[in-house]
Amino acid sequence: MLYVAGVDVGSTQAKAVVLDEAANAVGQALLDVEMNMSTAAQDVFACAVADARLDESDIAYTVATGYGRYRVTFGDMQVTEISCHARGATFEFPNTRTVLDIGGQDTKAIRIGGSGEVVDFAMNDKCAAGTGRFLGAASFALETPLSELGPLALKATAPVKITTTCTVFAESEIIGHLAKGHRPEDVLAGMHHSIATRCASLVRRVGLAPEVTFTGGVSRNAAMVKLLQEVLDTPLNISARGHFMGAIGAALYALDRARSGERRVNREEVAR
Amino acid sequence: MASTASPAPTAARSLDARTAGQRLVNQWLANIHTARERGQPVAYIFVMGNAIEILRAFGFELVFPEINSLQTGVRKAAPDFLAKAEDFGFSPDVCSYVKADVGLMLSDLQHPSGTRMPKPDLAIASSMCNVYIKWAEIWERHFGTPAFVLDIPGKRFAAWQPIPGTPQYEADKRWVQGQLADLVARCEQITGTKFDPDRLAEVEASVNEMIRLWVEILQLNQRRPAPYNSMLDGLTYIGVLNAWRGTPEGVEYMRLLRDEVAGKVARGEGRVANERFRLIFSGTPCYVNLRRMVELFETYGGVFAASDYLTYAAGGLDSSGLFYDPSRPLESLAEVTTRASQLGLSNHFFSHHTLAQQVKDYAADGIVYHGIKSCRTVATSMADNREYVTKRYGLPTLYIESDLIDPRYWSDAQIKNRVDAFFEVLEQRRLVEGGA
Amino acid sequence: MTTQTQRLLIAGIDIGSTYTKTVLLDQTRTVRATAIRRSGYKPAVAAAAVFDDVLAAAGIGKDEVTYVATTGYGRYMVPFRHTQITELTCHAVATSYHFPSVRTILDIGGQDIKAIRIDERGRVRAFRLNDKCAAGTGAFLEKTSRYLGLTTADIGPYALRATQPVEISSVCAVFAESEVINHLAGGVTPENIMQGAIVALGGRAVQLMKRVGLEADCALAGGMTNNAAMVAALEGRLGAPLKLPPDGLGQLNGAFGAALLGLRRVERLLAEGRAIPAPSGEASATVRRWSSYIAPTATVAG
Amino acid sequence: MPIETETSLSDILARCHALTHTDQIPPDEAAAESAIGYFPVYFPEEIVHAAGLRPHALLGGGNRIEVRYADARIGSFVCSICRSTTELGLNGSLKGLGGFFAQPICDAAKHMAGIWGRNFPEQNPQLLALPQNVNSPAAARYVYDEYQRLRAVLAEKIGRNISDEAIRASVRVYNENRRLQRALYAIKRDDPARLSTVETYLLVRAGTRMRREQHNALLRDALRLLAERRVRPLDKPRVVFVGGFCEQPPLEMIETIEDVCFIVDDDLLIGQRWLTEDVPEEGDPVWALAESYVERSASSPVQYDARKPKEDVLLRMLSAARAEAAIIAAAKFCEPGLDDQLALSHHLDAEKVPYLVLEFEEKMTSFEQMAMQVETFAESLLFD
Ligand SMILES: Nc1ncnc2c1ncn2[C@@H]1O[C@H](COP(=O)(O)OP(=O)(O)O)[C@@H](O)[C@H]1O
Ligand SMILES: Nc1ncnc2c1ncn2[C@@H]1O[C@H](COP(=O)(O)OP(=O)(O)O)[C@@H](O)[C@H]1O
Ligand code: SF4
Ligand code: SF4
Ligand code: SF4
Repeated sequence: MLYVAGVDVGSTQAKAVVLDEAANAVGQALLDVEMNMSTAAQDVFACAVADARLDESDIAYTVATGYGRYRVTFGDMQVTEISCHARGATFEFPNTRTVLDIGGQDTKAIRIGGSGEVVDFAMNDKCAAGTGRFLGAASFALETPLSELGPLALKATAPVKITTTCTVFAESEIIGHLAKGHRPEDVLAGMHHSIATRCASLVRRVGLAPEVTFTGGVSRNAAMVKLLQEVLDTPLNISARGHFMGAIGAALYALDRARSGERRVNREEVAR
Repeated sequence: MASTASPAPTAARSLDARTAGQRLVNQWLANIHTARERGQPVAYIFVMGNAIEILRAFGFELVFPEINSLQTGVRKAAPDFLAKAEDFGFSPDVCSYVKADVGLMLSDLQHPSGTRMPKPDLAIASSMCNVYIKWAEIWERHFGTPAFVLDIPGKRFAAWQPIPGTPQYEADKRWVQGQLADLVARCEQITGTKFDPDRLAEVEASVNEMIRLWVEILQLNQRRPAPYNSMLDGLTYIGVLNAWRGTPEGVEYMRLLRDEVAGKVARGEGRVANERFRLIFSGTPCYVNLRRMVELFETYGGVFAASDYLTYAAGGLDSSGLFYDPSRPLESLAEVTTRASQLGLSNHFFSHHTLAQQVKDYAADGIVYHGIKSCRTVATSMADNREYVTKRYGLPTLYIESDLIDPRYWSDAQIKNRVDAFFEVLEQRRLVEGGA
Repeated sequence: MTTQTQRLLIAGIDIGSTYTKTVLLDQTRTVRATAIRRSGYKPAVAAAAVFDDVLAAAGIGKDEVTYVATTGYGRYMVPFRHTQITELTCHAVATSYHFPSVRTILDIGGQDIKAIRIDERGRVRAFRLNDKCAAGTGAFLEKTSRYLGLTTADIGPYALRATQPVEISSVCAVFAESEVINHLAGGVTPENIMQGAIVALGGRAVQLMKRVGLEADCALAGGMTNNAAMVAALEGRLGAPLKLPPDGLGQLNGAFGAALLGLRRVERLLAEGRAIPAPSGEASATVRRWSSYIAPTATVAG
Repeated sequence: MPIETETSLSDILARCHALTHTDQIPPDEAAAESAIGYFPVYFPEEIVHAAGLRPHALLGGGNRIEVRYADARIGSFVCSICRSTTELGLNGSLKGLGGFFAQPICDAAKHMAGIWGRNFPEQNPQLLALPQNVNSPAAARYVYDEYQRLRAVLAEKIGRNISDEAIRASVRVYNENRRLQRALYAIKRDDPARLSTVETYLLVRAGTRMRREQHNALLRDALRLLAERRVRPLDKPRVVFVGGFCEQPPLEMIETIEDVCFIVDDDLLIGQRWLTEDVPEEGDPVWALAESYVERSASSPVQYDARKPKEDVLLRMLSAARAEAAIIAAAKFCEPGLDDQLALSHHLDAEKVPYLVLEFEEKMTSFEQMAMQVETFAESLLFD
């Protein structure tokens, strides 16, 4: 049996997926990127392999992607997140024409052609406004785990207008609004809205075409999904594995290579 | 996949014309350096808008502030100059060419090229970029040299056809000619010499020849593989073309260059060893990271076959087959200047067509847009232009943003990421089209 | 009825974005007591709290305080204030009180940097604030230190141990974080990273000072005065020594200035034989705000 | 009686506010078709007015609209008025505009015409190429030719030509309008407590959303009521405000300044009173307009004029308004504004005139920091 792996070393979280010959996910793992990207990559890869009850030497080919892709010492090939998210999204939702990936530090809008090829893409520039970090700040300020931000925001009745775009200052603006007596859910809804609009304009930059698939860690955030659907005024495909989409795409590229006979170059080195 | 494409050697091949060009540039700088002591009048002038011919006719030494500024970038001295200007109070959002030039003024005009830039006796700002005018106002304040604003109206709307003879064309021509007359008067007063039409005619004849050769050189890059990279070699060529525009030396250089490029074409020599993708570059390059930028593309076998920048830098003459009629020097200068603006430089209504046309002419695979943060002339509607080009013509395009000379705006990781992805796009497209 | 001989106690309260600070001053311009707290969720509460702190420290009651002047971004949030003054004016007055020769003041706060140019009489002549971007504020350092597991107070001493500081190139405070991670991964010592951040911030600050037309002497005010490494970095950049408010008044500089101005006001009132007004806290202008007027027929697009 | 005065005044102002704070082309203007949109600064409205069409000054989206589409079309370092105007186009607010004109005031504005050309060709977007060189003897003739071009374009639109007499009539209407605006500014200057700058601004801006005849009537009413208005004097420093020539500062910003200062003169909507004297009402009216543009016009950072160094203009403004200080504002990313801001502040340094430098964006919504700066400024002027 042939196994391949995709490793997505993001700015905040590292994701890995192991696929079998038939492209079924047999193992996956998610770790926070702490200090060292290379080790994070190693660890998440190991966990995914373990999750698949395999040995690292069983992995025929590994493709690395994400912000830290060049740090994946054991990878056989690097592919950008853009291609990987596109690949993953079209694999899960074949009619995908637009992909929005909101990650921890960058946001990408990808336009996809008739045969699943990337035709255009846009990313946020050198400012972390409107990325997952914005929510990270909220989660810190409100002492609420990331996973509960969305559900809480959905309870909003009178969303607050967030004026700062700066991710760092977002924290204190939230505090300010709370001090003024606004309810946390309303403030959160405001945060989500400001991210949603920023990301929407990124999507429009590549031209919105249905179907739209929303990937990346923030796709796990229900409120963001709802808001984006409103702002873009189109339904979004959401996968339970949305956070892993980059890794899945990478694994699929790995599968291509493996099928075409390529084998990982430095197996024993990694086995060590 | 792109990432496995065997990288092509990126070392720039040296042309013999390069040595010639280098010599000319040095000589030009030397002339500028000594202009004052030789008592030669000095004019500051911008590359867009064609008053150069008159200045040549009056024997001015020409200083191109834009070239000075980009050279601070090329010579990695920009940060100091920019800092000087910002300490002086200029907002970081102001055109970085202006800031670099202000930095130069505040450095006693000591240019990193070793040249001591002379003060201007005359400063001409065409309206091709409105910042030129604000820039000239800065000189006015600093040097006390009154600005001469040359207002060159351009295309008024998409369908506008200002055919010679129509009232509208005549109005614009009359306007430009009137201002050129003012300029001639101003020059006579500054130099104390009478205007000599025959001299202008000579200059125009040389310009005609240079442009004819330049257009040939541009067209030679339509061949596959492209003999040179417009965003590297092309920039050197254009520098010489401007510095020596309207001179026998300039004509000589262009001829040498044309022959060399033609030779490469004949021998099938390409700029990159295995040319895999031909690209059109839109916008101004980032001079601080010029080689790096070109290298990012050439490692994937991508070469810039053409660029609209070369049109701006040639004063728009190449774009429209415009030539002077030396038998009516001043009038035809007015005509050509007006036409160059209408058909080449003030391209707000047709820049997208021009690019699409270049893609056809140069059999290009896509367009790379380089938005210049602090240059509204280049960057304001580039994204809209790109949107149109991608939608209407279905061309693959890449949009990257940095600055002309301000390294703070160059984020290598981000740009590499985009370039990597862009070539993945081009590769995928090939696969889909079953090509290559 | 108040008389010249009456003992005066003036409180200056600086409600900053990060810390709330207060100084209690008497008519001899002697500092009686000071207090600092984090501003936290509710600035108004923090203000009341530091006020109590300072009263307790001075061992006096509320009613013994003659006059309360507030400053800082929360200056309007204090109901028991007599007047409010901006922190720029306060820093100017306080600094020129300590050092009449100072012409340029730098205040690095939690969320903004302010460069102030003043004249010989301590009046603000020009000033510049950094844009709404955390890159180049105290927050930038706090994030970095948080990442290195340091407390704010550690920053200075820690960074002073740096041997070869790294360059932090990111424009964005958030991206700077991943840069920090990479450096750590690359085996760079935290000292060197911290110092790198400080140098980066220092550079931005000096740039701002130059933009108000830097004139000697220069002074540093605000919480950053507690950060020896930053002081050193700034002096290095400026190539000149920085004057720091004496007696640990650095972070209290704004509050001290507010108190000074409050005292001046009281002295004038007394000189003119006028009574000291009641706290004006709630009073606010009643001009019509067309900006908040909702036109019945207005249709908002978007 | 004064109470009634107040109420009727604020009725007028409320009407102005309603007209100017909607982004849709006023619905009552049944035929949007008749609205000829133009981008700042100045536009020869008389010619449009004479054609029976309505000049519609495009002044951006303020801080009310949410930019959804435009960010994807406009460079990241471009001013907000270009962004929001493009947004209003893309989000349909300007649908059916009968024409779109931009002028070469700056590089961003020139591109607006191109953006419109690509996206809304049906609005026949054009550049009205007003000259950057008004010092050439040939200038007036060129402006005249360009105005005649405009006249022809509009004539073609309405299917009949526009008579000299019609234009002369419009010139008369606009001359009165300019006189009335000057009267408003006189009150602001001589008795600032009587008329605030926000009020002046609303009154003037309303003129961009109605026929000039109506606006003249409105201004006459306002002036009458203002004369009766009861005012209590306030002690605030007198300042002039410059930097509002193109992108419009939010009302909140003006209010924030007026909380602590009297703005006794400004360049807000300067295009509305660009011609500083009456336009001759005899002879060729188009020539009269062209010649006035060259010979008797105001000043702004986007018009080079060797006869009017920006520094002198500001100093004259200060002394004419008996102001003790200046607020020199500039819109973020506005190259012309930012360049002049620096030149002016350096000059005022030399002249020892106190000034405050402010950078604004029409879309800004939080004013705490600005309030702090303005208060500090006022404090530095007031206390001794
Ligand atoms: N359980 C969760 N619920 C909602 N959002 C989450 C959750 N986990 C992570 N996120 C969001 O996803 C972001 C990280 O997404 P990711 O795609 O991994 O970014 P990157 O690839 O840049 O590390 C975090 O910043 C956070 O905002
Ligand atoms: N003990 C300390 N050591 C080093 N830095 C400090 C210390 N205390 C405060 N700071 C710095 O000063 C900043 C806050 O200073 P402060 O002037 O009180 O800010 P603000 O007035 O905006 O609340 C913090 O961001 C921190 O970086
Ligand atoms: S504004 Fe905030 S998020 Fe944006 S670059 Fe500055 S620090 Fe980073
Ligand atoms: S704005 Fe652009 S075109 Fe104009 S001077 Fe600056 S760099 Fe050149
Ligand atoms: S605000 Fe400035 S940059 Fe923007 S359009 Fe107006 S003049 Fe041009």
